[in-house]
Amino acid sequence: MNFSFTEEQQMLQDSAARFVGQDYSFDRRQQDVGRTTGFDPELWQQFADLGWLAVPFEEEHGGFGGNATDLMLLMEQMGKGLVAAPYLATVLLFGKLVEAGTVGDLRDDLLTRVIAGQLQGGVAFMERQARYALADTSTRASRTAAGFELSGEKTLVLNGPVADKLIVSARTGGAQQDEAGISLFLLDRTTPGLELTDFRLMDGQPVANLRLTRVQVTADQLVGPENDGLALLQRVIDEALPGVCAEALGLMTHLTNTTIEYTRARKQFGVAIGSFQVLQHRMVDMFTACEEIRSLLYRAVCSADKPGTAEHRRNLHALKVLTGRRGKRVGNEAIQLHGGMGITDELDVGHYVKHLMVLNSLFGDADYHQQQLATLSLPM
Amino acid sequence: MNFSFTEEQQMLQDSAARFVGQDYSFDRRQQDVGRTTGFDPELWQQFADLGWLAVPFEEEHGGFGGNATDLMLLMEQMGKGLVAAPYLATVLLFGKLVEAGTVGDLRDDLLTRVIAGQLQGGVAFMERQARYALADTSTRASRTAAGFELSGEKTLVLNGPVADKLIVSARTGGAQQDEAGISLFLLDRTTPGLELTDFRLMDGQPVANLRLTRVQVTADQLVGPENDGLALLQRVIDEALPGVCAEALGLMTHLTNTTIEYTRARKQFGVAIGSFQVLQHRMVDMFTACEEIRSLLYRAVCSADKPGTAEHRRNLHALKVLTGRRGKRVGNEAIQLHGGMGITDELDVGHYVKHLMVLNSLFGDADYHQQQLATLSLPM
Amino acid sequence: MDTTLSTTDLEFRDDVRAFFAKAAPEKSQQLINNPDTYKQGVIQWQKQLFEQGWVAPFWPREYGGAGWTVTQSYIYECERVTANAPDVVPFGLKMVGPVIYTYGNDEQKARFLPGILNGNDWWCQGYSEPGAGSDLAALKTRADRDGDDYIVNGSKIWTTYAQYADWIFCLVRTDHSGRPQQGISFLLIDMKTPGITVSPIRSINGVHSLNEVHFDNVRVPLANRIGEEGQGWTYAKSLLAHERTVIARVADSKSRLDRLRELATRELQGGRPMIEDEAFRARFTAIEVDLMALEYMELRVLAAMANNQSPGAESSLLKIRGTEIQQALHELTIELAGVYGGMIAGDSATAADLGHDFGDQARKDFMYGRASTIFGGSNEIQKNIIAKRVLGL
Amino acid sequence: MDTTLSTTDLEFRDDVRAFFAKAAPEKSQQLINNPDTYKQGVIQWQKQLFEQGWVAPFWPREYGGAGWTVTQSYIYECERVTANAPDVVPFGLKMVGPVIYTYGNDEQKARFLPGILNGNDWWCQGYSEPGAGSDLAALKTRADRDGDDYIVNGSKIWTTYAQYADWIFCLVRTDHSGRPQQGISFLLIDMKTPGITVSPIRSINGVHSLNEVHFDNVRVPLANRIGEEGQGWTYAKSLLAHERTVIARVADSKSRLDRLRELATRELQGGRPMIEDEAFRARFTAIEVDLMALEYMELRVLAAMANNQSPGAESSLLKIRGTEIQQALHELTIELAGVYGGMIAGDSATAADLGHDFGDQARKDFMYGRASTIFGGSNEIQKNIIAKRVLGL
Repeated sequence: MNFSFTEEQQMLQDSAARFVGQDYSFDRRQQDVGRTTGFDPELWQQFADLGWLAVPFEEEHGGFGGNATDLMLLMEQMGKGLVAAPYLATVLLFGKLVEAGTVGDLRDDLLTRVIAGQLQGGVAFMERQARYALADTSTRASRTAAGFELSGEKTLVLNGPVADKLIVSARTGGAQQDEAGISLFLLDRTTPGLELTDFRLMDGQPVANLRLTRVQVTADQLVGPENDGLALLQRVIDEALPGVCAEALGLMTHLTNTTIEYTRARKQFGVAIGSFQVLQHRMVDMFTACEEIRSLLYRAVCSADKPGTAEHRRNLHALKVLTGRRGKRVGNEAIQLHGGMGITDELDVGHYVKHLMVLNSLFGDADYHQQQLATLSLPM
Repeated sequence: MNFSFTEEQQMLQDSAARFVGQDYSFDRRQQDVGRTTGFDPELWQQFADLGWLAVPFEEEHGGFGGNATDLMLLMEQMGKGLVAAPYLATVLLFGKLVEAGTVGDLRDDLLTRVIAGQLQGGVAFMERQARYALADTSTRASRTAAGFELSGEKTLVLNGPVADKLIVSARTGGAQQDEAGISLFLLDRTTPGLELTDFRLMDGQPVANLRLTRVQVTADQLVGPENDGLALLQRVIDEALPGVCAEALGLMTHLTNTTIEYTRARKQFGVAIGSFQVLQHRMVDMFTACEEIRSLLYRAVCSADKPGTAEHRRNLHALKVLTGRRGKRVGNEAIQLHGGMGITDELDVGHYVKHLMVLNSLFGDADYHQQQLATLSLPM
Repeated sequence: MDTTLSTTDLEFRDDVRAFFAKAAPEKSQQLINNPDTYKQGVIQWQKQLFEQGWVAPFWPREYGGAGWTVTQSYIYECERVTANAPDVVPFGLKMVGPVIYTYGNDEQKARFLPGILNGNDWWCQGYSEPGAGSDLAALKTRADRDGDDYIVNGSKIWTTYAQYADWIFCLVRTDHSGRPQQGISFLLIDMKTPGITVSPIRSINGVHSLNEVHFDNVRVPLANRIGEEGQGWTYAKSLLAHERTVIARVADSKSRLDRLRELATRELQGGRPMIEDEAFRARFTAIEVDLMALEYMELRVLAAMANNQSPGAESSLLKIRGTEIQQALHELTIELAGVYGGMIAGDSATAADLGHDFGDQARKDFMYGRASTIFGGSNEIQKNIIAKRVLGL
Repeated sequence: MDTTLSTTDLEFRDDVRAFFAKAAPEKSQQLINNPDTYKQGVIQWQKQLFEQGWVAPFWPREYGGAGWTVTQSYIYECERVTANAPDVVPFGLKMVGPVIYTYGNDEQKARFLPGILNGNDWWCQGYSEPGAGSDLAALKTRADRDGDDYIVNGSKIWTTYAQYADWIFCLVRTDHSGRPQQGISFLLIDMKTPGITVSPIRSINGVHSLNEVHFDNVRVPLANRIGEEGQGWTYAKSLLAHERTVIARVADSKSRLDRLRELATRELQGGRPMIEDEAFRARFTAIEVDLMALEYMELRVLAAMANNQSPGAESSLLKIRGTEIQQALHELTIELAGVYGGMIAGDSATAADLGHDFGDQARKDFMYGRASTIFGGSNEIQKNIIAKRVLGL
């Protein structure tokens, strides 16, 4: 039983904390997210130089060989600073899919460029009608002489408007809801027949809907085994989840701290509003929520060396459930306790809340994961 | 739109309030419920003399001809005083089933005695495996030359240990879960083959389990139509529900008021604990809960002239859901805010809570009724 | 105890339906939905109501009220929501109007009430101040006498639609001695008076509806003061209870609940409509039950008001539960939209083009809806009020 | 960061399992379940643990501790619950014992520690007083010097199992000047001393475990005072954090959750087991998630304590969440039992005779469980502590 960090992990955490605390003001974040890209390319280069883009990749692939703990430490700081950067899309989803699903020169080339900060990626796995059901895939990839022809629509591709390369899930077999029969394909954003519609999520990050009209791909654009892409996708999402929740924890921690500070300073009826017992107890609940999420995060990180086991899956579901539930409450309370100021665009509170809400909706919300947990915990 | 009471209703409420406020102390209640019968027969006689036992019966049957409003007013006061009396079992369930399901001399005789306070009744509709599913009936009534032969077990018969007459539901047809095929039979408690096991619920009220071993009944012991007893039973329960919830509201109101009084008097850290904002807001929630229940009660009473309609059923389900949910919270808070005193047997608080919990479990708890409501509100 | 509609009521309902059928409120509603044509839509609809004589049903008949019973008001509100007709903007008709006809002098009534009724004057409310929030009595905006005028200096905040307003009704401090609640006066100020500037506040839903209003040596005639000097707090307080009753918005929430049900029949997950999802069903019915209770809680308060009982602290209950239910509805709607609940439909593409027709609106509603538990006296303040005035704590 | 068990840990787990297999704790547990043989069962089990050297694992080795690591304690606790083995009664081993070996003198250690360990002395806790409740510092029981003795007068309340106790450890006021926290001393009092009377308090679950203890001129030697006169509050406080850690009862709640799952597979409704009921599933998994978080919250606190960091205010978190989860489990269990959740299995019939084998126990647990958020410093007090000490409010 050991919840301490190695010296290297401590250093990673410190460097991320230093960056967030010293170099990354809220004003800068707002400026960055306001760019067409949704982030500052120079900042991305700085992340590459700091080695952060290498964290989750194997050393043999030029990575840092980091584990779930490393990722947790880095992502929590990203959350604290509300950092606008496509780390989830390019590194955790696209990069990790490339690492797990491609081989040889292709893999080496792509990963080298991802780690160097020279390639942006995106993964198109959502569809309009699917909501959170990952298997629900209607985009079709039909066999052709040269490979496959893809037609259909994908939605809400994180980093989509910026991604140079996209990995797209499409059905090579099976019915629309089947787990089997899904394959992943690597596409260039300039592929003929691929049409993107850009828009933004409320936290400012750019996303894209994809329309694929008879897009021609060759067999070597397959990522992972044909028909078994879902398992690969699920594995990569599972690996990303603790990172996503660590980022959410960072957001929640900031919201809690800033609320405590605000209520200590803000006077009403002649006293600091932080002296009102009702508000105190509610801030205790916010603090408790952060401690609970941290506990479940440690729990999931500790079982991350047993991927795909029922134990680890339970831990991931529980983490996502509670992060969703408590995150919602912490966000709402942060706004409420800031009073009128809480609903202004000027203060950082609303922006933290919006990013938190987006994170909590990704990969299934609390209700969804609770039902998934129930299938494991309460077999019928 | 009219939420006022007639002069007669006002008088009924006043007389009940006077009785509870002046003649019925908590000590007396404890004494009464401690008797073998679970109530004081003299008190029952007094209720008869006051005309309360006649309230829900038609005037042509010797009753008061009261409607849902009358019942609500009476039952709320019963709740406020935590009155120990088998009003639900003998009057609202047994009496009303007799009124609706029997005819002629039998009905006149039974109702006269119920109204005069000279007959105690009970209705055996629950079975061990059924939980809240009213249709789930395994007790069988097989046709014989002379009528029927009943075998099986019924549980948790309110007032069972005291009831002179029992109405028992048994299956004359259909499968165990079918709504059709259930019939009701009127039995004497001394019927051969009928065996009772007495015990108590936590609020002190006596109940009985029944074992029926080849109990012989004649066709004229049928209450209501053969095979269609469930509809009759459901109708009588529906009529009783607002009364049950009004009693629960009376209990909740007392718990709220006594908690407010206690926290005003009780000093800690040098001040009345009622001055702590956290406790104040929680008592506001208790008060709000009572107002919400009263609102749903009025709603259900206002639609009681449309029995069996979707509108009225929705109102009943909603009432039972919220009474269950808020009742639980009010009960728990009343204990919590009384501190150590709240968990002593000496104070009335725990006894109000226990009766409230029993009421909320009768005829389906909050979860059950919410699911029933969902089938009406969200047709699939 | 009954809620059966009388023949008169049923006739009234037919009248209301006929009016809505003729008035085509959806046209105004469309204008209102677009920030650029919002004001135009509001005024257009108000003028239609005014012509019908229904713009201020609660006002006394002598000032233009309709003399409706509680039941009729309830019927109107239900039909209004069913017809997707706009509600009137409350600042003139529900807030300052009643203060003027109750506490104003004849000249003030003659001068201000017509413009409130016919929609020519747009009003806004100047209560909250930077740094005062729900602690209204701590207000600092001062009005110092100078001959027949006051000179007003200070700032008001969270002023909804001040950018459209012709007039603002303000609480100002005319005396600095005594308890904070004393020495406050109620002034009506022409927004065109020199020295007034309006700064927009952008909300977290991206919309500009709130403002800060600054007063720099603004000259206001004494004749624009309502009632006695120093009694403004009393006038404002009598108004707040009504405001809170308005805030419960039962009919609107009922309509949202219906809409939510409909959305859930067509929003799918894994091939099944979300209306079959048990978590959704549980959350939906929990809100439904709360709303069913709130509806009758409101009717009970309205019935009491019809019997000339003051809504008093009960209105705080309506405000608390009403806003909590609104937020629960916003929350369930945005979560039904899944990741689309976070989408922003920008200028280039409409929501439908992006494949989702309610995510963007759900987000806006959710975000702006956070304000409902904060403004109008935060829900925490409402609970303090109930604890003190109703429970005697 | 890992929770993988080392070879040593796995060997330890085998040892624990072997011990439980041999010690047959279920025999003691049966005695404990019956109020008439409760004390006998507790002592019997404690003596077995004592002989094994595991009765006070957290104590320093020199006083009889086992020197377990945090992981080992966690393993033991998991195995204990799996084996349905009783927990030790905390008053001697977890409460007064650590105070005596930390603050007591050598004579006191020699005199009291053996009896605590081997189970010969039953201790009870004299902190709360009628009228003081969670406000411990307001205590009024006084100890006045008389030669080499104190004369103790006053009353203690909510004293668990005082009816069985040989000794009571008490906070008493030895000085009435100064702040309330000052002038309090920590006394060990023989329950056989003349002037002590114990009055039972019947709880709402119908069981007698609580008492009021009255002191009428009770003579206590100065030698029975722990540490300095007037420093009792300091000693007691250092203890409270540990007590709160104990109160989280994670392993016990895990076992209850497992039991609840099993009950739900055989409790039917309309022919279907309740484990298929969606409302049950939602409530069950909500508790499960909370408990999964609590478990690691506790492990984090224990790990910090193993690194010689004080549990401090974090222990308040464990107390709050632990007791809330316990109550949620009680609530779901009693509600699973339906109307049977309200049943009392009297003397004449056992629960099973009445057709239901967990309703009666569910009721008792629910009722007595209400105390967990009240005693040990109410949860409201815990939140005050966190607000002040952790959040700096």
